[in-house]
Amino acid sequence: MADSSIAINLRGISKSFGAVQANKNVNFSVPKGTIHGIVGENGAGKSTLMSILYGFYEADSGEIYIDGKETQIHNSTDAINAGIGMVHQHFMLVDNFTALENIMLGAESGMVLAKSISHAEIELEKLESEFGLWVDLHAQTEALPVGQQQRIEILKALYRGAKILILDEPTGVLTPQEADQLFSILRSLKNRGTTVIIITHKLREIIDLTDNVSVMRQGEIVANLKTLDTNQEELAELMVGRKIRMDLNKKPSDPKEVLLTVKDLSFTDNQDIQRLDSISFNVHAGEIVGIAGISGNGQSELLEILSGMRHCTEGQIIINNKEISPTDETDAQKVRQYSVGHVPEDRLKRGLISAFMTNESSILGYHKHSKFNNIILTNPSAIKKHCLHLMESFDVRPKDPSLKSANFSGGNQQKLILAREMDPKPKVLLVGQPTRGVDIGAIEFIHKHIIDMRDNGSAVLLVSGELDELISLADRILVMFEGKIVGEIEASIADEKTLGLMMANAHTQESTIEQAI
Amino acid sequence: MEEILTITLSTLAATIRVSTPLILAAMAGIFSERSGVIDISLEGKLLAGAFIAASTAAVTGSPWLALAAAIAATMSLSMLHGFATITHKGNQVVSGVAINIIVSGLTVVLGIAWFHRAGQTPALQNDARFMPIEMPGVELLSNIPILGDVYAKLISGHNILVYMAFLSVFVTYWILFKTRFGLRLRAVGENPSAVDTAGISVAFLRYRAVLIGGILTGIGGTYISIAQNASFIRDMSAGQGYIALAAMIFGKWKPVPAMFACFLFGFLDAISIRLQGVFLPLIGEVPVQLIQATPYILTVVLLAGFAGKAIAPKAIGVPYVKER
Amino acid sequence: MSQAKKPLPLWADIILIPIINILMALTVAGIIIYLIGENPFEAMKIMIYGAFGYDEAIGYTLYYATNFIFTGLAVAIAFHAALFNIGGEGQAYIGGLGVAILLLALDQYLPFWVLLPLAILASMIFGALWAAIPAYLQAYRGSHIVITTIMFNFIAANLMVYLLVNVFIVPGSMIPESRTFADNAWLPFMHEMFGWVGINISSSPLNLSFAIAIIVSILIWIFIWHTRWGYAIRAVGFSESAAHYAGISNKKIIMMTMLISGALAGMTGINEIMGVQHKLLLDFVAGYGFTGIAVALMGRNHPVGIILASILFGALYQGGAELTFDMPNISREMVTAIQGLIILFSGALAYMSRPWLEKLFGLFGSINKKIEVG
Amino acid sequence: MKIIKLAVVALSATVLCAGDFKPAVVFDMGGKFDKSFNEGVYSGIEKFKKETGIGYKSFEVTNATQREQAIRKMAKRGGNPVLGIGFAQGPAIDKVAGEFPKTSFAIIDMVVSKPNVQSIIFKEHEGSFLVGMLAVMASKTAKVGFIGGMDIPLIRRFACGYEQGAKYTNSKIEIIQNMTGSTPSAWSDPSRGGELAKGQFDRGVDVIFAAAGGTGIGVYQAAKDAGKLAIGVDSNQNYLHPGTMLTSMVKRVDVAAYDLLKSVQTGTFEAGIRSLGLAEDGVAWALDEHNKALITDAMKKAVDQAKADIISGKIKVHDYMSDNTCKY
Repeated sequence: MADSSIAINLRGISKSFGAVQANKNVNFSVPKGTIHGIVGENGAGKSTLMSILYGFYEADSGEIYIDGKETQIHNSTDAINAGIGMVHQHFMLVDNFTALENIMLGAESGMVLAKSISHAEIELEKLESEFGLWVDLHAQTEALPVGQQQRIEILKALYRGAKILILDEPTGVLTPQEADQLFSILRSLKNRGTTVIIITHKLREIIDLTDNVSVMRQGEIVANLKTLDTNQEELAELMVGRKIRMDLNKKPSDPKEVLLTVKDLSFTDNQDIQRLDSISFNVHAGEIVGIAGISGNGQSELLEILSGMRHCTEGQIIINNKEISPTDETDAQKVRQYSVGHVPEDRLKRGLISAFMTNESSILGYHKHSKFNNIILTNPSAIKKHCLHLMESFDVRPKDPSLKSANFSGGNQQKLILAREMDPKPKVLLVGQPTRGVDIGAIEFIHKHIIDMRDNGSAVLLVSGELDELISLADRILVMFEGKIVGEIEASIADEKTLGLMMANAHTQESTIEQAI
Repeated sequence: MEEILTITLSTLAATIRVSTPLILAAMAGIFSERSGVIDISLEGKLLAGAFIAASTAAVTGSPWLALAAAIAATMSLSMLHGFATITHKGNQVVSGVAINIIVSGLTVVLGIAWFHRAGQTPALQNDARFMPIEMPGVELLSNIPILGDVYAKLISGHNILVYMAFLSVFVTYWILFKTRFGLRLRAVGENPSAVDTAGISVAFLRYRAVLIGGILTGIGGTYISIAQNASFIRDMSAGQGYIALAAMIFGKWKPVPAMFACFLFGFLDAISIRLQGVFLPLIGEVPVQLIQATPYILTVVLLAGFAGKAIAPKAIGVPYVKER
Repeated sequence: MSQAKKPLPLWADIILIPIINILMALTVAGIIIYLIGENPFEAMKIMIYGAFGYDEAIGYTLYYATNFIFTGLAVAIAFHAALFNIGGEGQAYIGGLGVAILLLALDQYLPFWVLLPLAILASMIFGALWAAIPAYLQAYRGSHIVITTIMFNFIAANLMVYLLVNVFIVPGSMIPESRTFADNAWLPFMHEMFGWVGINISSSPLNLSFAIAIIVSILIWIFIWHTRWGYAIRAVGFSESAAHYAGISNKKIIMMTMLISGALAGMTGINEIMGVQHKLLLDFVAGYGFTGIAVALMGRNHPVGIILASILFGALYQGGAELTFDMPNISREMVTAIQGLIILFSGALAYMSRPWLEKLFGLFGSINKKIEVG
Repeated sequence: MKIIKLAVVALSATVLCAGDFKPAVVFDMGGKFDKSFNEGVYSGIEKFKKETGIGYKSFEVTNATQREQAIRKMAKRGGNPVLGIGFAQGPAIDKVAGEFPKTSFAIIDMVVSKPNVQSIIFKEHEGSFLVGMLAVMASKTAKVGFIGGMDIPLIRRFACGYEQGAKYTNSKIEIIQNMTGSTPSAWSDPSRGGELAKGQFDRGVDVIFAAAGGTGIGVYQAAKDAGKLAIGVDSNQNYLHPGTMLTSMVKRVDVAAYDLLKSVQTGTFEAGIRSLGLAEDGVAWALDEHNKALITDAMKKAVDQAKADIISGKIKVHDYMSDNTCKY
């Protein structure tokens, strides 16, 4: 089995976290000097698998062969020694270090820094020019744009002599131009013999870049394919496990009166970075307006401002004929009183409180409502009744209001949040990433309910990173770039390619996406 | 003129004496907190060090053995703190508070059991203590006005632990900013994941940082009981660990500024001794309590951001758990 | 395939683990006592008798417990909002100052039943005010509340010394203490109240404030778990970002929680100043604020747990004082050390026993399953 | 025979009383090994124990509430007499003495007016006068120092007597006075004591009288380190640093405690105030082998003369506590 032309061979890798089995008996191999893609939905186990390969987690069982040799990887040191480098989805950088210090960290050449620094400078000079990975080595890391930070991560791996480079969702924060640059770097790495593994859920990237591709679903590898032999449709089906019907049997929209108006909305955060730049749009009753954009272009801030979680710097928001800003000191509770529902982007951090019993989570944001309170005390039976009602109407399982919120699956948590926010029949519904990390069955269910809201006369604003979701759910799509709305397109005529181009705002310079979250 | 010089010099010399344990403890705090571990237990470690040093000196008569024993004791406390907060990911503040309380009780309990003197240790002879060292050339320089006095009273005439405290500041600076260990230490206090993925053990790094803190507080405790004084008295650290913590924050987690903060606080203490009952023009009698509270008030003011922002290491206080 | 870990049953989590933690602390304490050359079991017996053996002892135990209930609740409510109020010591001190100022000013003019609510209010207001500054700095300036409350303990100590030495001291007195309040400003002692209904019990410092402490505990329980404000506090405590999403202002919650926390700590002044000492004096808080941390940790931040933990600590204090009568080798500081050990084991090392308990339960679980299958 | 029998009965009656005799001592915060006040009492009752073989119960107070608790507990457990050390126990003795009218109580350094309480107070100003004289005679710089514990009338009384004695010897003498602090911790803060002493030495002082409990240890240590002189207080502290300790202003608390126990044992206990000065040998200056070398004959002679004059009333030493001023 000592086939040294195979850089990586994983056999029977399994890993579980508590009751969740993240990887089930995973087998695949990557030939040397190739680019290997791993695709799969959120929660399919891609990141866990790569973290095992990198020694961040230890597998419960299974073997890892590197260059044909069985290798024990208990921690990152083992992985680094085996020639593996990894660029994590969230960069592993020390913000207040210089780029150079970050690269050196853990790979210093001696006890005293001065020597290490001069050594590293020479080495990095070489690497930079060899691969076109230019980075200002003496700049403070946090001051650098994300694209540059990513390069630091790649340099970190190369500086440690990585022969195998793993990248976890590297393009999520990049513009297509930046992504293209990254890809050309990866190709030149490949040409010099480096093996590259790239995790992504963007099928186009797989087709463009990789030699081979593995598809993961629910912790298992469901297919290992040559990229040339496959196409996006097939991959998508493999990912999801069945033919996907993009068609939701959606009736054409019937927009009525304007329920949400946003006028010249601007927002500058406390680091003096302009996140939103005079945004204006309307959402009508009976209409779903989608917001597309590469993450970090102001979509999150827009949702937070509309829902009252943040204050805008300038501009006007009119919800259901009531102006709520900018002078009005408002908060999320007040905005809810204007008949606004808000499904937050981050379910676990925001949508509910994992440590709460579910009946408590089921009134989050509505806890002051007179329905749930007597004069001083809360009304536990009313709360429980409400929770059961929500669970009933959205088929949340198990139907146990006293169970801790954390003990529900992602899909059921999301259903509970949707139920909570939709139940008061809000005039305006703000929805962020409704299906992120949610299993397929729940996705359809959720989509159906969002459309029902529209059909019942609500104005829905949908922010999603999944372009197919936007195209299938929304009636109109607004595209955001650098805090501005740079385009609008009818969903019926939109496709991923056009949207992708609009999101990249193709005619602008790449370097301007700075400080994206 | 003569008298003003004398009083100034004596106040400054007192400042140095009073600042010494603060400096040692503040450096200990810097190591620990730069690695991301909050160390409220500086106070307890100073006290434990003081007790063990005085006890050992009383039994063996050797100040050096006393120093070694004190360091061993404070390092064990550091291990305990590490065991609770690094291995078991317990709350760092709670662990620190617990150590402080345990030590303040146990030193008295053991003191009574060992020496039957209500928690005090027997008074030490001079050869069991660290005594002031006369630097060479005091005689020679004594004829030079001012400079001679400054040399004799400020620079010379302290015990060796005082000089060790000053040395510790520069060693801390050098380790923190000029060595590989320091680079990693600072990194683990900012972003432990970055350190972990770089193939360095977060736990081992933090343990080492906390243990260095143990060494330094051991020296500080030894100073309090067998150099500054000649026996252990219950609760003799008297809040100096907390003042050191305040000084460390005041110095923004940097060795040299922290040292100056210790000087400032030490000076305030020295001056409060001398200002007692003195009427100042315009102000009248300054309440000693106000001067004594000044370090705490200054720290609060600084923390409130009214005197430049003190930015703590980012990962401070958070046990490192691999995210899932 | 690794076996998925099962969560512990609830009873193990809220009863078994705390008991194991206390036992570990007591074991370590026992070893220390043994090392000093005394018999730990004998010591235990003396302590238990000294704390519960006769009515005066129980009085003292409950008197100490009263203080711990107040400071324990203060720490606990802050914990619920994920705040660590380490400043109970200072807040209790200043709360006592509030009581004393009020009583010194009005004891000549007002009857007891008017003074009592006013004094309670004064203790709460003063305690709350002392917590307000660290709270404000945490909420609006991001200063670390642990550090600021520690600093405020020291500032309070210095302030009180200044006031007692320069303002409240009785001229010509040796002791920095205020004058003693008039009788009508004294809380009735428990032995007096029992005396009114004809029951004779020994005199002890136990007074009406114990009843006040129990009532306050119930009110706090209701407040935390059965009002919308308690809901908001817990929401912030568990997840600041979710609370923010829900429209709960983190800043307001910090302020509200810390004010309540300070007020609770301040009420210690009712027991000590109005109930026992009847004058303002130095250091009457005597570490009760710090003990509150141990009490809250051990009582799992729940009023019932806090009352039980307070009684345990009251017993430790009283039994410990008793111990020093009979075992001169053991000093009262042993109790301090035990207190520290309890904070260590039920706070910082709270879950040390958890992994092997889980294994143990897993074992039992699998045995049960096998039996079922069989 | 009958008469003898009666006598035996009468005797046994006193013996029975003596059977009730269970001395109990409550030390204050400084603890019984404070090298000073509490320790003086300790050595007095230890001496009594050695001589009579009668043991005693003792307790060291560590917080304010415990004073009353400890005294009551002692009384309850049959302690008789119950001796409280230090003025801070005054209120507690006052209260508990009322509850146990049959028990004899005593307090040192404070007056408690109860029919079963003996208040033992000392004329510290008289002793301080003498050591003030000695200080001036030993001083080469004509500057002497005083370091007190807490700034309270009792300590002012020491200071005032000391000042008067110093001026009596040399009216131009300069006296520098410091108080350690204003809280009870001022009695046990040797670091601060040492710093205060160093501060005084820097200002030219070469003899310091410390009336500061455990804090004094730091003062004496500093004097020794600086090669200056110091005067001890309460107990005879000359032995601490021979050659440094000029003398000690001894308060014979040991004798007072011993006498008290003796008086209760023999049934001669009397309530009321016992005021002990030079005449009663309640206060004195210590001369022993440790400080012989420091005291010249001239010094001894002058001090002995002054002592006689004070006892005879020729010299009036002002008691600060009589009017809270130091005018003499």
